[in-house]
Amino acid sequence: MVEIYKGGIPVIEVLDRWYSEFKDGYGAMIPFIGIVRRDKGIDGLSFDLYLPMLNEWFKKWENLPDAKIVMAHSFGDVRVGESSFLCAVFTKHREEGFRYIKEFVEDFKANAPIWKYDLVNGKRIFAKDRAKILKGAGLLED
Amino acid sequence: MVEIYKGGIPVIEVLDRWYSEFKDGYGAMIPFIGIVRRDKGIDGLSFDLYLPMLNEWFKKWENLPDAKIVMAHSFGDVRVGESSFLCAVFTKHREEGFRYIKEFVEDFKANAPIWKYDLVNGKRIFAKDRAKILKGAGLLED
Amino acid sequence: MVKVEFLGPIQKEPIEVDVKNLKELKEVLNKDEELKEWLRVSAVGVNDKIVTNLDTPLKDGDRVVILPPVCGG
Amino acid sequence: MVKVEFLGPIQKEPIEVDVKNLKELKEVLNKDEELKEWLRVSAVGVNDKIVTNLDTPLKDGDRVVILPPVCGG
Repeated sequence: MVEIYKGGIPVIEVLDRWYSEFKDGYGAMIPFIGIVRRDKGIDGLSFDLYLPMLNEWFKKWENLPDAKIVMAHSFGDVRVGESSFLCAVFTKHREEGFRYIKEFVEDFKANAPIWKYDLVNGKRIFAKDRAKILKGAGLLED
Repeated sequence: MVEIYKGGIPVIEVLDRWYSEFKDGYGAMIPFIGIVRRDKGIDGLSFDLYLPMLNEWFKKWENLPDAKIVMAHSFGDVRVGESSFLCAVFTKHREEGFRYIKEFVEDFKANAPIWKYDLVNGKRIFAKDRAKILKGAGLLED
Repeated sequence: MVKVEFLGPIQKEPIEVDVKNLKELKEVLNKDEELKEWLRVSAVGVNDKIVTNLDTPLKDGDRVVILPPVCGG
Repeated sequence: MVKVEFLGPIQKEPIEVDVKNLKELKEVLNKDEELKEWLRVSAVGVNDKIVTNLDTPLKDGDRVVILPPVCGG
């Protein structure tokens, strides 16, 4: 299951919990922390997510034989300097850790059912330029 | 400068400080946490390090134009379940973050002047099988 | 009736339609001019699984979601 | 005098030797049978920089370190 937070994720609190809970038996923990960066005059980002399919998407990463992967994501508004995405990969050795963290985040970016908006002057503007078309898109095109 | 800790690193405390201090202006933080794993009956690991050359080695990673890299390492004994190595890469985008964290850790493993020992029954046994010969080694061989 | 939900940036309330498969749904949805642009770039989920076959049958109580391009993180 | 330190697992106290370059130091150090094995796999630092040339001159007050194979993390 994906952990979901309204607004910015309490990064350190979540990392603390994951580290304590999952480190036994693993030799490497590699987190990835996505931070909302000041860019093009935005005040922050905002997110919609569709939880049933987000959890469905996450299932294939949750039960790897040689790694433990955990993730958290925000919904609603996340201000500049806060974090909207946090995940961590636990593995025995660093090699598979580096591979998994990259593969996981890239799959997440391409396939997780989440929609991003720029927050500009209190308005939510869909981040169309950064959005990725899902596989199978256009099925209902005329 | 490398942060040096006697025994296990207070991982969350250090991550908390790094996250607060360096996140501004960056879009991704990727830490790497090395955890001492129960293996072959060891009680832990122990480390010697040569700080002048460790800091010298780290210099080329400290001042990258497009990333901030920070690291901490233990000296002395580190018990199973504790962490002996912690680093983090801050970048604007994830792509260079994934590249740097891997390059940095691999360079660290191959070139940082640190020596590892297994702790077995209270004794320190040099981890010869995991040690890497430095470039230029054998210069004084007869 | 089949319930259709429009996710993320598609500003449209859910609708209920009486269709037997995705092909019929396609005809219904394409009558909405504003929706056409989204359909071009959107994937389709039936009962929370992405489908890629227009012949996918739909029965009473099925839920369809229209998924525009994504961008998490 | 040149000070020579043996790092990490090489169990040997620092020594002071009177040599003019690394080639002379090599001769001195190879007289120690236990050290020979380490010298085969060790790199050499002069004043905290790794050197790779046996002709590297040494002067009074220089510090040499012998670096056996490393393994951090």
